[in-house]
Amino acid sequence: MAYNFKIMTNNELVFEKYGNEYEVDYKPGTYEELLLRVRTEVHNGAKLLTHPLSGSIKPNETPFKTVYLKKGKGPLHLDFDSVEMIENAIITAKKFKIRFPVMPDYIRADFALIDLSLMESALPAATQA
Amino acid sequence: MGKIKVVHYVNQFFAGIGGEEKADQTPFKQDGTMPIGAQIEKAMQAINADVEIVGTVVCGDSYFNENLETAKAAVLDMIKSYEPDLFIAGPAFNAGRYGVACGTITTEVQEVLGIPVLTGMYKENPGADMYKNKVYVVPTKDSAAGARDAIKKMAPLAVKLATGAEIEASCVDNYMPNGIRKNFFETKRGSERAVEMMIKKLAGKEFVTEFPMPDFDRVDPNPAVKDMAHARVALVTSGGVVPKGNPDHIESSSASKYGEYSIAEFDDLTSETHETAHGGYDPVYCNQDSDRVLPVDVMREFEKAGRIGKLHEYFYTTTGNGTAVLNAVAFAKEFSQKLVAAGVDAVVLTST
Amino acid sequence: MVKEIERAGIPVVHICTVTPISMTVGANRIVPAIAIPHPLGNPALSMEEEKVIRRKIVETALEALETEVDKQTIFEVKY
Amino acid sequence: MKLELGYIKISDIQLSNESKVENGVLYVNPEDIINLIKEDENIATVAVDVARPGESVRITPVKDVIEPRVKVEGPGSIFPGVIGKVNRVGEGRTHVLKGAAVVTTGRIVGFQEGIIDMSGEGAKYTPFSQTMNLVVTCEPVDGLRPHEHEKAIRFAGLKTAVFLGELGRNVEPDEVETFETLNVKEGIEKYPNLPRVAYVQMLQSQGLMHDTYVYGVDAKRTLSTIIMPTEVMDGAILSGNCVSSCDKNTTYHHLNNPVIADLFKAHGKTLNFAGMIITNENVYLADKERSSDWAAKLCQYLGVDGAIVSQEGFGNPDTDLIMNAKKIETVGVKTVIITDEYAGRDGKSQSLADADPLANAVVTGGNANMVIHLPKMDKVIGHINFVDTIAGGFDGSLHEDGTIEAELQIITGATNELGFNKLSAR
Repeated sequence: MAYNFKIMTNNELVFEKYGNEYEVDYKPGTYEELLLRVRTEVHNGAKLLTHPLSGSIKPNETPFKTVYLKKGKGPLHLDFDSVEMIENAIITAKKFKIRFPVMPDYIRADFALIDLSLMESALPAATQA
Repeated sequence: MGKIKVVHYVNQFFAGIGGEEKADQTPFKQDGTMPIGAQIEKAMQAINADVEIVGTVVCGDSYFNENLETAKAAVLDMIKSYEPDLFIAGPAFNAGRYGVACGTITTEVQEVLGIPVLTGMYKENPGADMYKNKVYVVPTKDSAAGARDAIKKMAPLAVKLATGAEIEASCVDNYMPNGIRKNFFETKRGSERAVEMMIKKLAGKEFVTEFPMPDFDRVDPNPAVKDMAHARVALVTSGGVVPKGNPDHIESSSASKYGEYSIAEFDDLTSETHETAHGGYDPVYCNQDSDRVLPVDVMREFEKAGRIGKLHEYFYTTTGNGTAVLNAVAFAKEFSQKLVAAGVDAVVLTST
Repeated sequence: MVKEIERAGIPVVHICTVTPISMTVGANRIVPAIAIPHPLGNPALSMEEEKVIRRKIVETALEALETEVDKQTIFEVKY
Repeated sequence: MKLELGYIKISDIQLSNESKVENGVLYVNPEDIINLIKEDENIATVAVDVARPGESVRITPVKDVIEPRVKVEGPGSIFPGVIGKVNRVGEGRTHVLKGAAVVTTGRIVGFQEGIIDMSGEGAKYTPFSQTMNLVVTCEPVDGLRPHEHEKAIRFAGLKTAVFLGELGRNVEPDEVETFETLNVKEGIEKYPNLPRVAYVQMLQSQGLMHDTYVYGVDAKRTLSTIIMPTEVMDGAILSGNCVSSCDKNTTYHHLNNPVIADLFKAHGKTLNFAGMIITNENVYLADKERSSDWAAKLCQYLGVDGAIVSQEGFGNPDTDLIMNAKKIETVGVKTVIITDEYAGRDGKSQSLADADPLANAVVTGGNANMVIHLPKMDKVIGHINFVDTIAGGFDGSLHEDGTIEAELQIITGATNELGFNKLSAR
C-alpha cells in the first residue's frame, strides 16, 4: 500500500527495521547533515509531518535523527510553516557544538534505539493519515 | 590599588557653556570634573574611594554629529591623553543628538582604546536603540530632573566596570537589556512570579515579561511610489552577493560588515563577475548566476523599457540569517542614509 | 534590515522565501520568492524560462511598491 | 473535591535494622528496600545510600526523584493505575514525608542525564540538594532491553517511595494544609468577581525515556483533558522522562507542582483557581495541532479569564508551547507561559526554537547553556564516568581531579519549566 509519507533518516536501525515497508531515505551522516537534507526537500515543496527537533536529547548529543515528510508539488508550492520550522531547527542545532564525534558503540546503539522509538511513536498517526 | 582614572564626556549644556545656541562648540578637554561629573564622582567614591574623574572632554552636539569623523578623532585623542581605566559619557536623558554622540563615542572608545565604557539615556532616545547592544546604557528618566536617579544607577555599574567585577543580568546591574541572556536568582520562584504576572495582565496593569519575544516592533509602511517610471530604485540583499573573489572578505554568516558595490556597467551578473559569500545555504546556484539572488538583469531590462526611472548605481549586500541580526540593523541604518542622500525612491530587498 | 530602510522613509519590498520570518522581522510589503538557495530563479528550468519567472517576481515587487498598504501584506506572484 | 495534605517533617534519614518514622527521623532498613525491589527479576543488584544536604556527595546519573506519600483517608492510593489500583484519588487525606526524597540512579543507557551535588556550586542549582535523599542504585540483569530496563528502574523508585510513605501512615503530621477545587458552578457562585484562572500543563510524551503517565496511561495516546489539581498531589501524574535533566519534570516535581501550589495560595484572594488542563507534546505535528486546539477549546469552554501554561523538555516543545499560547490567546483567554532558554554559552543565541508576538508574558527558568564548574565530591553514588556523555557535559568535562566543567543542563531540575526554582535570566 503506498503511503503519502516518506521517512528521512541517518539512523541505520530505522532503515533496517522499516526500509522495505515504507519509503525510507537513509543516508549516514551527522544530525545537522540530515537537517540540511530535510531542508532541501522542504524547499522543493515537501511538508514536514514530524518536528525536526523531536526528542529532548540535544542535537550535539545524539548522532541520529529521523523525520517524516509528505512529498510536495515542487518548489513553487512551498509549505511556509515547514520552511520556518526547519530553518529554526537548523539555527537551534547550530547552537550546540558537536561534542561526541567519537562514541563507544554501545552508547551509539542506545541513541539509535531511542531515535527509533521516537520515530515509532509517530508511525501509527502517519500510517492512518 | 592605585587611583582608578576615569574620563567623562559631556556636551555644551552640561559643560555650562550654553544650550542649542552653543551646540557647535568644538571639542576641548579640561582637567577635573564638570558639575554633573562631580556628582558622579562623589557617588562612585562612596563605593570605591580610589575612583577619580581625572578629566572631562566637552563637545557640542551639532559639531559632533555634523563632523563625525573629525570630532570622533579629536575627542578620542583628548580621552587617550588621560590614559583612563574607564570612560563615561552623559547621561544624555532624552536629548537625541547628545544620546547618539554618547553612544558613538563610547563604542569608539571601547573598540579603539579597549577600556570599559558606560553611558546613560532615556529608553526612547534614538541613541538607545542604536547602541544598547554595543555598550552598557543605563536607562534614565526623560529629563535632567532625573539626574540623581541616573547617577545612583550609573555609579555602581561604573565602579564594577572599572574594577573588572563580573557584570550580572541587566535588571540586577541596571542597564538596558542588550540581547545577552544572563542567569541570576530571583527572590521568588518562577510559579509565584507567573501568578503575579497573570494577575497584573488580567487587571490590565503593566507587567514586565522576563523574556521578550524576538523584535516584533512594527514600522509603519511608507506611502507607495507614485511614478515608478521616473523613480530611482536600489537593490539590497542579505544573500551575500559580492563581486568575484569577495574583495572585502564579507563573512559567510551574520557578517560584521556590509558591501557597497557599483553595478553601473553591469546588465547581467555572471559566474565570472559575481558570487555569494553566504555560507548558510547551497551557494552553487548563486555562483552560477547571481541574478538568482540579486535580479540585476531584469531590473536593467525594466530600466531600459522605462518601467522604472533608474536602477541605482550602488547595491548593498551582507549575509544574515532568518532572525534579526544586530549588525544588519546597524548596517541598514547606515546605508539607508546613503540611499536617502542619493535620492533613492524605493528599495527592492532580496534575502535567502 | 527591511525595517531600518522603511524607517529611513524609503518604501521597501522584501522578496524572501521564509515569509513568516519576514513577517516577524517586520516587512510591510512581502513577495514570496522561489527558494532559499535561489530566491529569484529555478535551476531546474532553462535560463530563458528562469528569466520569465524572475521578471514576474520583480514585476510583482514593483507593483507592491506602487500599492498603498497599511499593514504587512504578501503580494502573491502569479506564475 | 477536597484533600488534606499532612506534612510529617523529616529532619534526617538513618539506615538501621528497622524501617520506621520516629521524631522526624526516617529509619530505613536497607534489606527492606533491597528485597522489595528484587521482587522484579529484571533487577540484578540494588544498593541503598543516604545523601544529606551539605555532604560532599554527588549522585549521577539521576533517573527520577520521588517524594514518599501515603493516602490515609479517601479512595485510591498513591500512583493510581501504576502502583495502586486504578481508582480516583485526590480526596480525603494524604500524609507526606516532607523533606525526604527517593532518588533512583544506575546505568540505563550509555549516555545519561542528571547530577545532584549535595554541596558546592552544583547544590545551588538543584532543589534536591536540600532534601534528605534515600538513593537507590539499581543494576539490571544482563541483556535487558532499554525499554524494560527503564521501566524496571522507574518501578523500583515508585515502589520504594510507596513503601517509605507507608511508614508515615499512623504518624501525626506536624502541619496540615487543605486544598479544595470547586466545580465550575460552585466556583463562580462562591467567587463571583474574582478572575478565573486555569493551569494548562504540557506533559512530555515523545517515546522511550520521554514519557509521562497519567493514571498509568502513556500521555502521548491521550487527547487534552481536565484533571483535578488534588489528583496530581496523590501521584496521578508520574515521570517516565529521564532526558534533558535540567528541564524534565521528575515525579517529585509533579507531586509538588509549584504552579498548582501558588495558584491555590492566591485562590479565593486575588483569583479563582478554576481548574487544570493537561495536554501532551507529541512528535507528530498534526498531534501538536490537535492537542493545542483541544487545550484552547477547554479553556474557552471553562470560560476562564486567564491560563498559566508550563512546558517540559527541549526543542520541539517550544512549538507546542507557542501553539498553546497563540490559540489560547486567540480564544480571548490571557496567557502567561513558563519556559527555560537555550541561549548558547555566551547567552547571545535565539533562546527558543519558536516565537509569536501573542506570547507577550513569559517567565523564564534561566539559560541552560550557561557553563558551570563543579568541585570534586568525596563520594559519588551511581556512575561517574558517564558524565562525559551527559547532556551539557563535553569531552574532558570530567577532569582527572574529579572536577566537572559542563553546561547547567546537566543539573537535575536546574532550569525547571514549572517555575519550581528561583533561577531566572534577563
